[in-house]
Amino acid sequence: MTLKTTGLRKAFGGVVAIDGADVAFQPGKVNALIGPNGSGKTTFFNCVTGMIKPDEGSVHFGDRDLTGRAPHVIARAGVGRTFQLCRTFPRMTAIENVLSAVRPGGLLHGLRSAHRKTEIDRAHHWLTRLGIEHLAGAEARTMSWGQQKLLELAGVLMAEPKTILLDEPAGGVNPALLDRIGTLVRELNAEGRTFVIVEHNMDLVMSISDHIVVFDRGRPIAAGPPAEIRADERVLGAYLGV
Amino acid sequence: MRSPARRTTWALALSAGLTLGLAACGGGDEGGGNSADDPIVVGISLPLTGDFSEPGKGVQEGYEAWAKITNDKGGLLGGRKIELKILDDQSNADRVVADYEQLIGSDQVDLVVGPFSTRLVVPSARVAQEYGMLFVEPAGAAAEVFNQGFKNLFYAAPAVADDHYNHLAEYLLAMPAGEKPRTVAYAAMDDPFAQGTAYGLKKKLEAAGVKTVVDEVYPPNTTDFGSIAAKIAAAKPDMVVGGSQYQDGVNLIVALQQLNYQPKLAAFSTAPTSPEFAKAIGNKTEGILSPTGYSQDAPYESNKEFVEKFKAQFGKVPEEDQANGYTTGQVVAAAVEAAGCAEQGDCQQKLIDWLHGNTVDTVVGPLKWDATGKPQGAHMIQQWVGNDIKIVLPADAKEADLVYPKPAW
Amino acid sequence: MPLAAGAVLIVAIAMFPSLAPNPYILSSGVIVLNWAVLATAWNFVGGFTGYISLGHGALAGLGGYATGLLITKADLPSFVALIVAAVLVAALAVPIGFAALRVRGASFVIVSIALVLILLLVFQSWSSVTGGSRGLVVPRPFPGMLRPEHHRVFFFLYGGLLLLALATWWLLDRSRFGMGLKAIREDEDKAESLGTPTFAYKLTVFVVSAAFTALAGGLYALWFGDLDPVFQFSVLTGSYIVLMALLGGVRNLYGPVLGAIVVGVALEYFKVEFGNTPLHLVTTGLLLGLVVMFMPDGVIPSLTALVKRLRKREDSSIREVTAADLAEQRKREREAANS
Amino acid sequence: MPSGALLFQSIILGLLLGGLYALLAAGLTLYFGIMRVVMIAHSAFLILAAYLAWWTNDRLGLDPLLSLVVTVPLFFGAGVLLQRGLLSRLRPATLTMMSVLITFAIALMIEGLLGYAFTGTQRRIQLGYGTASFGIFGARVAVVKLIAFALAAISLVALYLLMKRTQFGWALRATIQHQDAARLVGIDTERTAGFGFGLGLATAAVGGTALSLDTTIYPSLHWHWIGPLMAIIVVGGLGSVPGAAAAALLLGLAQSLLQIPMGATWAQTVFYVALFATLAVRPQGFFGGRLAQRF
Repeated sequence: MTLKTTGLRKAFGGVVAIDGADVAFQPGKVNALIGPNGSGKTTFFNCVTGMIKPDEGSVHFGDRDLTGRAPHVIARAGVGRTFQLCRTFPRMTAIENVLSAVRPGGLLHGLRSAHRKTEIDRAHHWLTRLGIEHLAGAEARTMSWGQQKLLELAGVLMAEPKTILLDEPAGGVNPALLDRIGTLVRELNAEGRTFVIVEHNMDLVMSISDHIVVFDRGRPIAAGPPAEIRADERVLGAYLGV
Repeated sequence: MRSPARRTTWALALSAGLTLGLAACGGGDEGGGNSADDPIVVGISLPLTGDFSEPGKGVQEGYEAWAKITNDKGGLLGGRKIELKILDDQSNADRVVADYEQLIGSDQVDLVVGPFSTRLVVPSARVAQEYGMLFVEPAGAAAEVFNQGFKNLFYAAPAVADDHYNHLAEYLLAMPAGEKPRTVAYAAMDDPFAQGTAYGLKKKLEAAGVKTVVDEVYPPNTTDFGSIAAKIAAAKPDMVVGGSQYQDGVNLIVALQQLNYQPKLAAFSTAPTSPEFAKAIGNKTEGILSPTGYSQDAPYESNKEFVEKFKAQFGKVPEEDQANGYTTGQVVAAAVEAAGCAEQGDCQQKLIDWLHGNTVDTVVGPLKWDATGKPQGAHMIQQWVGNDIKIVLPADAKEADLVYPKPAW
Repeated sequence: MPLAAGAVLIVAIAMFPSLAPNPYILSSGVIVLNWAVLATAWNFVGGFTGYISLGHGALAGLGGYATGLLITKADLPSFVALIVAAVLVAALAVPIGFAALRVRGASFVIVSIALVLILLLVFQSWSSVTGGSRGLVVPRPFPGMLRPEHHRVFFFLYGGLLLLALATWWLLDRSRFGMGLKAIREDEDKAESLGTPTFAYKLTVFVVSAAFTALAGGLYALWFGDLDPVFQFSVLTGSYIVLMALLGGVRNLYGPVLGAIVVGVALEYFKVEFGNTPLHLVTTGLLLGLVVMFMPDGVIPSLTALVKRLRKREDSSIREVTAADLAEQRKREREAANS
Repeated sequence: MPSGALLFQSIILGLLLGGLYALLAAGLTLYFGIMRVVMIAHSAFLILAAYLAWWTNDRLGLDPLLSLVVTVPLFFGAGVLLQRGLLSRLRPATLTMMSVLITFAIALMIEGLLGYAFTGTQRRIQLGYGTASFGIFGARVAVVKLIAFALAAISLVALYLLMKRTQFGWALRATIQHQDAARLVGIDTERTAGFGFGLGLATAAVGGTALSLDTTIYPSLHWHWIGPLMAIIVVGGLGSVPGAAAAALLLGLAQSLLQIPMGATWAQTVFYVALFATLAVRPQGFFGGRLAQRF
């Protein structure tokens, strides 16, 4: 299923953050969204995931119109995301953090115990996969920045999204962890998950992405495989402010 | 999940300890025997702070005067002194119940007498009833006090609220058709007593065909009377009647004066009889009427003694609130002397039975009650003339003639 | 082990009436249990979602008035009226919650305080139905029963209600629904991005909380017998509840109960010892301020933390900042770097 | 149908009241704009100022207006202290909720201390000109009410000039609009925020004195003010001073006019109806505010 936007527009007062963005991400691939600071990448993410309502335009996931829907509806439709500054539930343990992402059914469904074995097993699976299983019983606020980033990703994965939006996965992490995140993304992608990554670290972007969209002043100015983008002068111009 | 478990155990251990602590504390004052030297402890809850603190303190002085005067004469039942135990209920119904609960259940007082204000009388009378105690009260004047089915309650004053203006109603209705006020505005606090006074008069005047042009009821905490006054002034009625306590009456009068409204007659309950009233409205008191159940100059036997000794004790003359408190004491004392006992238990029923069958002489005259505890009488009417408030009705008790129409204020 | 602790609580409730030396102490016990139920009911919203309501006193007052009016105007039997009243208040909580919970934080508190003030006005003004400032007399559920016995019966009724509320809390706490609610408390946006329908969850738990609060208020009406708008719809009730819950600890099943016992007993004790002075307000305010500033998690977690620290010092390096604080800090750093 | 004179009288009363509401709501809006704090204690300070004015008159025999000389600087200092000492120390993540509780606690303490110092008895300033009034097109305007309105109007104009014309005003508005951006252009936002709080509390000092001239006061009176004031700032759009002023005048007028058919108590519900309607229909307020959705 393709995640795409048509004519998306969002202004804050007089400042236009997104200005008629038409973007289509390639399903089954690792997509990257790059652009200079203030080019509207995070606002774009927020519009797509329902955190902010766009002024105009539409967001579709496959055939489904998700424009202006509540974030939880979009999440349940299969679009998961992480946050730029890494948000976990600080006073909940790692395992609880992951368990909260269980897709709840109706309200009655929600009255079931949160500690059913199948769910706990799944949660442990993701903690193990991300290498933080040993911290399962620790509260998130006692964990290091990198561990929290992995925990956040584990939570998103628990909800079994088809497309995952990562907002600066490399922000503030050390080189060793950076490698691990890169590998993880490729592995998870190989299992069939689509990724959309907003990132400033060009090494990471160029090494893991299949398709790159370049944003400038609230709209895409170029799109294509890494090699093509690297050669595009408009991209360079945008970054250098020419 | 080990640590929450420990926390929980902690919490429970602590709470269990506190529960037992609560059970243990306050268990000290068990009632003693009743030998001849033991004082008779009278438990009272009064609003010493809050909405009713002004009259509450007045009633307190009345009770204190009664205790002192009685003790100076040797106490009751051949030498037992009276000891007052007064709690402050903050004009709060929750507190007043807890207070009587404490007085009867924990402090084991021998007698209880009433608090101030009708709102507080009903809940506290119920506590007394459910403990089987006699309950004489100085301030539950509204009709609903007497239809709760209380068998232990007696109101120690000449008349219930609805009858306060009886003499005024008679006087007005007896006037020639041309002079009689034709239109009246009523504004009353949403309080059983205050509203009762105004509506008692309203009922009688309406029955006689006097038109009601404004009828406003405001909650006790109202502070802005501008709009009510505007409505009254715009309707230009011949007469304005305020069912007031104290401050609300003052505020309404000031607001009316700000609008320069000049009625032919203005009657307000309670407020005009307060010693601070004249100053509070800038001495523009001319002609204001007010009912009162008490006069310092009333010719009853015990009144002379009361006024004299009260002056000596407090350095001022007693007002209605003080007299009400004192009257309550007199009623209880009469019952105690007649029944020959004063303690919790069977004695209380003896006291109740005696009061139902007898008349008691007090500073407000002889009092007797019907089965519901309602007294059978009416209030006198006073009017501000010059810089003084004088009794003008009924004719046989008057100190001055009623001035009608009243001079401008 | 909440179950073992629950057993201790049951025993304590069962024993208390026979230990109480006089009816006054028993009546104080009823009052304290009333607070315990109210604080626990409050904690369904406050503890799970982190939304602080100062208006729960109004919901209790509403429960009390609804019970009283159903008995006097609709001639329902006392305890049927109590249940119907709770259902009605729960139904009314839906539109209230709809206005209050759509927006976050400040607006919720504003609405909760406004609820108290508007209900006070309505119940004072609408005197033809509510009795206005004259109050409403609720007929006794057990006519002719003497007062000490009456207290005993209600003590057990309150005890039962408290256990019911605690059991419900415990079940919710273990459910996926409860997990979602706690996620809302920690980070509402994040919870929503993980698929939690936050608004529906908040509204549901608010309704549950309102129902328990109304039951406590209704029981109070039956026990106390006289309702007066000024005291049924008092902001102070709500603030005592918040103080109790925060003091005991909102994240713990028994926190509010503990808080209610401490504050409730203290209130009664100071009243007996020093009478009823406005200094109660000062003390309440001071305590509330201190708890908010220094012990936002309540006494139980603070004590446990202290014990833990004394036990093993090596743990003391644990960071005491939340992810949100970290985020804030990082945001600052980032912006500083960008400038 | 009420008579024209009564209607006109009510409009005058409504405008006089609305002016006071506007001044007080401006203070509340300042706090909210500066750090998203709903200052529950605002009206408690209002009543405190009213008590100080009453005390000045009753105990010292001076004109209550003279109390302003003391209360305005005193309250300004208290506001700075409150912001610097308490509110700025709360964790940013829970600031909104916890600041409500803190200011609520302060309101309780002020109410309790007032009750302790002056008892719960209702008080009223007795002025020589308390019942004086003058006629204007058939309506009567009490002198004291006009003085109160003039105080509020002068303070509002002064506040407006301060915000628009002075350097401090610019800094304050920049801080309100974008704290981080303000910091980047060199504004000491911490200090500005403190002074902003002081300014807000100073409005309570002026308002309290104005209030005391013509109203009975008692310690728990502040609850009857905070409700309408909170409604005003929500309807006006949290954080917008002109919005709050417009909402204040409008709702004050509505209250006064509704008193004719509904009576004093029911008329007060207009504030809460407006509050609930605003939150249910248009949470960002009706006068161009911007923030309610997230706060």
